[in-house]
Amino acid sequence: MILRAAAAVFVKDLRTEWRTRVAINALLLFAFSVLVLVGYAVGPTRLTLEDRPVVNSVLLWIVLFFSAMTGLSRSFVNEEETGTAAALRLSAPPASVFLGKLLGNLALLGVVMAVVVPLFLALMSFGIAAPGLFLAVLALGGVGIAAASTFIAAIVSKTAAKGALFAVLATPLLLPPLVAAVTGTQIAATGPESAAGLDAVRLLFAYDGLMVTASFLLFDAVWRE
Amino acid sequence: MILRAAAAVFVKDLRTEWRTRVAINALLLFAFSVLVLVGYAVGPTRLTLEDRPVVNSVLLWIVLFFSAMTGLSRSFVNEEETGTAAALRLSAPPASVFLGKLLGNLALLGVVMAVVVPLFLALMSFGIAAPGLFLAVLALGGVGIAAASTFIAAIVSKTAAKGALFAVLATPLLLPPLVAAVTGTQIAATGPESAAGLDAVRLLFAYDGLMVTASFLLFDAVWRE
Amino acid sequence: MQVLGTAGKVVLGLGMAVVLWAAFLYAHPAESFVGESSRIVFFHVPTAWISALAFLLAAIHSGLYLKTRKMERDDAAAAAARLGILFCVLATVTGSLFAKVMWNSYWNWDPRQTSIVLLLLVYGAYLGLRQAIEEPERRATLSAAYALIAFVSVPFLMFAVPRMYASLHPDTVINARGRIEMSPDIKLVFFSSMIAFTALFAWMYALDVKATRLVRRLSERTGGFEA
Amino acid sequence: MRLVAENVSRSFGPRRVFGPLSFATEPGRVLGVAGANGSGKTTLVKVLAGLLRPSAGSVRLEDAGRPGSRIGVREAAGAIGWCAPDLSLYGELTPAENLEFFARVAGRLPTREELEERIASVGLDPRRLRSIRTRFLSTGQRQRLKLAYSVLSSPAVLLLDEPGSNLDEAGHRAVTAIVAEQRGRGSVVLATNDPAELALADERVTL
Amino acid sequence: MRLVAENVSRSFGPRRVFGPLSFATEPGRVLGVAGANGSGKTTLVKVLAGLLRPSAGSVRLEDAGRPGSRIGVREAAGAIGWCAPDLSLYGELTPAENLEFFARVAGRLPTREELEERIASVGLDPRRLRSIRTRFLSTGQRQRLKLAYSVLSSPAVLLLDEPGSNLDEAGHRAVTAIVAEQRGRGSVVLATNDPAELALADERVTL
Ligand code: HEM
Ligand SMILES: Nc1ncnc2c1ncn2[C@@H]1O[C@H](COP(=O)(O)OP(=O)(O)OP(=O)(O)O)[C@@H](O)[C@H]1O
Ligand SMILES: Nc1ncnc2c1ncn2[C@@H]1O[C@H](COP(=O)(O)OP(=O)(O)OP(=O)(O)O)[C@@H](O)[C@H]1O
Ligand SMILES: [Mg+2]
Ligand SMILES: [Mg+2]
Repeated sequence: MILRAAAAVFVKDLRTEWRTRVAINALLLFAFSVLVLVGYAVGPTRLTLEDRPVVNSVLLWIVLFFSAMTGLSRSFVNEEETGTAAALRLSAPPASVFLGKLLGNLALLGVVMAVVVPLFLALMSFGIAAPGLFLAVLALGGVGIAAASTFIAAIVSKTAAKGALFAVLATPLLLPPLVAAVTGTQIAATGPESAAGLDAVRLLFAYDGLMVTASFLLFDAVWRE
Repeated sequence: MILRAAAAVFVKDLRTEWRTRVAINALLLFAFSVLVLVGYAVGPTRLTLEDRPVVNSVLLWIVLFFSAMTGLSRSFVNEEETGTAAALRLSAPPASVFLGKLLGNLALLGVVMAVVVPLFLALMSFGIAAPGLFLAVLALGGVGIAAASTFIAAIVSKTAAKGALFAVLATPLLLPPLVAAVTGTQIAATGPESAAGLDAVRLLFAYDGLMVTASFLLFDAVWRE
Repeated sequence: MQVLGTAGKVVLGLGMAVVLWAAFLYAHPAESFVGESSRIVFFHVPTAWISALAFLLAAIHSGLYLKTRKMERDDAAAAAARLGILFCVLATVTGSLFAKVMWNSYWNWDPRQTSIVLLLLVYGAYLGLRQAIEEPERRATLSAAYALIAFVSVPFLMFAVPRMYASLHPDTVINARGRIEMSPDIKLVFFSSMIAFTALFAWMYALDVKATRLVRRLSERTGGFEA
Repeated sequence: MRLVAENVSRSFGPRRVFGPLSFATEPGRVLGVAGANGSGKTTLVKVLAGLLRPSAGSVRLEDAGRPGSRIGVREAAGAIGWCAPDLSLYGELTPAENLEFFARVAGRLPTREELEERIASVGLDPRRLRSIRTRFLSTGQRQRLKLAYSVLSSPAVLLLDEPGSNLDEAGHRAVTAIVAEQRGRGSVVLATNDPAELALADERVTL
Repeated sequence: MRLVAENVSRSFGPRRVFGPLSFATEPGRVLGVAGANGSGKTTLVKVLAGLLRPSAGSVRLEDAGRPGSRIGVREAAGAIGWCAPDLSLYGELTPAENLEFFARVAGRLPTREELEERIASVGLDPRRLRSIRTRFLSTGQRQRLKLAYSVLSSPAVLLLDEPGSNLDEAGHRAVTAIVAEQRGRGSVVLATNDPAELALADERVTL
């Protein structure tokens, strides 16, 4: 029942997104523009060979992080701003709201990654030595970012007036997975799977598990407020 | 009279922003996270000496650019979303609306720069050899970004997609000043003021002049729509 | 009403055929180029020139739309931007092939390559904007304003920014020395090709404007931006 | 079910808006809430709906058969229907999609006929509105849709805050019909500035 | 000044909402706009305000002394006052700050007394609302503030779309007073669902 309701929330958000025509092509164009900007300024040939994996990994996650920041808070903030949150609160079980929004954010981030990552690799001639590790880092990093931003978005939407709180809350929450993901990506780019790479994956995994569980449990209190 | 009305718009936006602190917090949060991420992953010592000015200049402007993308569309989009645009349209001369919003965006970007730039220079041990050139590039780059973003925000606020479209429309337009600013920053970092540095300043100046004039002239049509 | 009569079509077709023949079989390969690769100039440059022409047309019609508020102007601007993108892609592809032969890589972030991609992005964004607005008058006004502001930044993308980085790309027609070196036969084919492609573009453009207008009239009649 | 308020009051900062008040709704009866603009009607209704915490006192649902049983209003999704100026439906969905969504998250799967019947029951034409998004509806049409939403889950308690605002005569009749229907199912709290609407009430709380 | 509409109509997509209509307002007179929910009253008023383009026909302001003179409504900022459900003031500003802002952008510098007088004229208590943000006002208080905004620039033409919605009795009297005051200054267009309000009109357009 919770799952069905979560699916309804997910479908509703998808539909709204589709109707306002934000849609895929805007996202595509945007990702592409940013990559061209980065490529233009850094270019694959303008750096010494040894620095490339470091710089490229950071740039990749900055782009992903930026997309997350712009897109992922919208769905909750929108419910509050347009005043639909009250109706949702009266009608839907809180767990289903959280799951639905998390699903939506995962889908959004998934699409962004599916577009940005291959383009980035191709345009920057960024070679990956350990694709398995790279994919694991992407997936786990994505889940972590999505879970944390969903929860933070729920809090922000309530404290629109006291946004300062949000800044303080969000920064430490999002940094661990980002740093781990960047490290993991650097390792994946340079060498075969190694102990350090596994460490990054393990860290991300632990973070994801904790974050999803904690935010699921805490969501009720935030949402009902 | 136009100037007085523009000042009123500016003060109103400032007051609203002060009471909610949404835009400034989002901006600072984002800038701060990226700085920490970059500092951690790239660090001042992880790059070879020759790459540092290139990479640091690019990273600095990427942070500023993304901050602009997050914050600068808010003021117009908000007027449309909360439904206050109609009253503003009936009461205020269009030119004053544009000037007021441009001023607001300049102030916002100025605050972000005032926070991000010193932090970035300190965190990355990024030395600047020609501070005069550097400040000129920052100021002119900021004006160019603010002018183009203000105008694009006005366009985007009239569409259903808003946020997503903003980044798509603004990115290609912002590339010329960004590229010039990155180049200028690199020159300022490495050597004393040179002909190439002046070229960058001149280009930025020309872009700013054209962009401010053109958007001022075209604004009427967009705002009345 | 027909855009181009039968005679016109025959002339255009024959002209294109002659240019094709001359490009591959009449002109000699230019010196300083690898192998036969210089022949691609006969297609590469006209497509680049036409995309610039198309974007200029888009800007002009956009300005006229804002002045006259005639929807026909909007149709013309949209058609010009679409065709501009098409020819811009062709210039990029031919340039890319050229680059593979001359510089040994399809894509190497040469400033010339990047700036043309940026042009593609600007006008891609223009089409994206059009698609995002349902109401015709609003779409026309906003996209005209964007086209004009974008056109302000185009000279920077085309001329100023590429100069900030060293480029391998040959100088353009508008260069410091006035004229570049071309042997007479190449010159003849080159300019014939320019004329033929421009005529081709003029025909395509007229067709596209007409089609756009018809589609708009049709949608005005059946409506349909409610849902 | 009865909605029971005990010594409920609400303040914003130092300013007390209303209370302390004690009352209970009875199945089949309409409790009117009256008072001038700014007297606290909307605030009271929100407290009753569980959307706003009372500053003091408590609100609970009580099973009619078992006096003394208590269900917190915040936990009683589905038992309470709410229509108020602060209520917004999804602007990008059509009227039918809105109703369908709210039915689904509450665990039901309405058929198309059911949805169209609901829409027709508040005097909207379901066929003409089939493809129009809710944000394009007129104020009065939107108000009618909100009324349809409020009774969607056949609530035990229906909270109506200015249900007749921006409605034409047919719209006012639809409100009367909804109130009459709800009498057969549970209770109504009716906060309004309109004397004609207030006449529907059996009891009255004046703020 | 007279507001002259000539063969005005408006469609959304294929659906014509109203028109073609021709009429003019006369100084000192009230033109009522009647019609059921969804009949196009709000759309008509927006077209008259220059906020929405007519699909056909034209709307212009005509100097009363010089018949035939034409000023496009879109260029006539200040000559038109508008109060409608779609109008929003700034939620983060106080009522006085809102009025002050709109006076300033129109080129005037009101004193504090003037502002408080305006606020009091629609039955709000300026002292009690001095530090409260507009988004915390009750629906009816907000509606009153919107009425105060609409006559802020002493407009030649006042467009009122459902001015009485969510108002209590004192509020309705304030609307009547505003209409009476405007008669001495120019003309009124009054679109409403409320028969009592419609009775204020001298002429009537029914959609
Ligand atoms: C993807 C790669 C390329 C792109 C996007 C590109 C783009 C362009 C553009 C836009 C022009 C017109 C410039 C103007 O007149 O302002 C042009 C002209 C030209 N290009 Fe390229 N180009 C590419 C690669 C190349 C390569 C590899 C060569 C040969 C080495 C080449 C040779 C030329 C020549 C000879 C002209 C004519 C110059 C003139 O105007 O006289 N291009 N190209
Ligand atoms: N942007 C739009 N797109 C499509 N249809 C619209 C749009 N705006 C309004 N409509 C339709 O136009 C009709 C008239 O709406 P309008 O708001 O003018 O009615 P009204 O007479 O003011 O009604 P009410 O008494 O409910 O306020 C409605 O059926 C509405 O669905
Ligand atoms: N969040 C809030 N913060 C501060 N004051 C508030 C808040 N919400 C409401 N108020 C104040 O509480 C009072 C009561 O508001 P409420 O909306 O309940 O009135 P109401 O009786 O519904 O009036 P109306 O008839 O105009 O709808 C108002 O004076 C309002 O200013
Ligand atoms: Mg109320
Ligand atoms: Mg209306």
